[in-house]
Amino acid sequence: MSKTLTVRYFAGFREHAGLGEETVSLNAATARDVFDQLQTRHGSAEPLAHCKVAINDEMADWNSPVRDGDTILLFPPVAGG
Amino acid sequence: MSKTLTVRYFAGFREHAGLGEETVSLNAATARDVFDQLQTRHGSAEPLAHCKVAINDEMADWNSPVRDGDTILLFPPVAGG
Amino acid sequence: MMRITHSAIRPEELREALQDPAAGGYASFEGWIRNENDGHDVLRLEYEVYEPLAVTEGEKVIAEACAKFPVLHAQCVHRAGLLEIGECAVWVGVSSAHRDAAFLACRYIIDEVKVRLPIWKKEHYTDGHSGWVSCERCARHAHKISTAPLQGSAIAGDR
Amino acid sequence: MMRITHSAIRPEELREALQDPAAGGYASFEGWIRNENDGHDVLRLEYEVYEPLAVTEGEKVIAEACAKFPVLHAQCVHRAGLLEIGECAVWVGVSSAHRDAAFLACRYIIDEVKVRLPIWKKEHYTDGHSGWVSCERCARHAHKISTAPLQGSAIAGDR
Repeated sequence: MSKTLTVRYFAGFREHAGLGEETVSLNAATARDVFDQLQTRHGSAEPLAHCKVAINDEMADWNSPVRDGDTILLFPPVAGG
Repeated sequence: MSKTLTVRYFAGFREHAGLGEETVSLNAATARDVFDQLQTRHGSAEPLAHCKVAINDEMADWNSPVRDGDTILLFPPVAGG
Repeated sequence: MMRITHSAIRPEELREALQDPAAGGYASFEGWIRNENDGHDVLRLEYEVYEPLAVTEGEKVIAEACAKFPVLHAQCVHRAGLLEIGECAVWVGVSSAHRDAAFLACRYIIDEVKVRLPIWKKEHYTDGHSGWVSCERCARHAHKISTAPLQGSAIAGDR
Repeated sequence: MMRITHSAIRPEELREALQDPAAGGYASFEGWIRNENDGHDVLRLEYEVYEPLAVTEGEKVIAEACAKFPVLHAQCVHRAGLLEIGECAVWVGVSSAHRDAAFLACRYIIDEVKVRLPIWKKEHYTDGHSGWVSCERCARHAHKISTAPLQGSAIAGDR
């Protein structure tokens, strides 16, 4: 059941985790599972509702399924402009 | 009762009247009277509601009183921009 | 500040005057001469401006915009004379702390300038004819200004 | 066209690309770095941009604006890297036959760009502190986009 995923962190997430990218093995069915498990691991508190996720360079939904080998991009609250 | 007024015409009004300015003697109490009488004289058909008037370089109302010696500016429908 | 000019409008220079360390948003509008109006092919345009009142009425419009919306700086420049297709006939620029005020004030100023200033445009068509623009249906963007004289009779171009 | 740049945005050059003989209106917006945010004195700003998705998501926003409003040309450029007070962080330009479409499309694009593109800003304050901007109250300008993922969770800067 465990999937090997590449996870990339941006902006505040990167600074909080202390790294920009890591490879993890997780029992995760959806992007939401990845977020929840890594948030616990890194002790972050940003509400999921304020964040975004992309899978393999496509904007995704928190309910999007993750597959073995996927690259998950975790975006903290954006602030362009 | 007759007042001596300087009347200035702009854009289409000037072209229609064939002159940019004239001095007239009119029995006119308000700007509306001036407009009506000069429209008849010059055979113009522009509805008053689409036009504007200024008296002595101040935007005025069609009900504004006119006084002997005033300069009346008759503006056809504007189209800036 | 409202200004009438007889030479080309240079937005990049006008924009400088609106800069402010407290400004987070800058909205601008330009009216360009286009090659068609109401189904007629337009060759060029001629703007007649009664400058004394165009300036005072334009200043009033800008003051109204500054009173309605929290803007830092607002300016408008309108061309007079003969203009070719593609030229800039009018420029409005507004800077403010937040973008909402800049957008709303910019829109307010151009809408009012078009229906209140003593400015007329004569279109010269490719078929040799010409005509003063004064279409009734164009007053639809006029705002209600309680202090403005003749508000009900405002008529203007439709760009 | 959506573009990310690491050097100064030059609106006067970008504007050229939107010119069109059929265009009667041109609306533009610029986001400038201001010296204050939420009561903090800001010294400079740092933009982090994930370029591959910022470009594709920006292109989607522009395509949506072109589908909603009758525009001729629409573009957006966003800065990345370190910016000083007064610098232009984002530029949006839209040309159209009539001004209504230009204003509405310009506003739509900047509103969406701020809440949907993977761009983050870190404020450096005069007191030596710094922080990533991510305020909840700023989502108020987000539009409802039926096709956009995560529309309910959009959060962005408040300029």
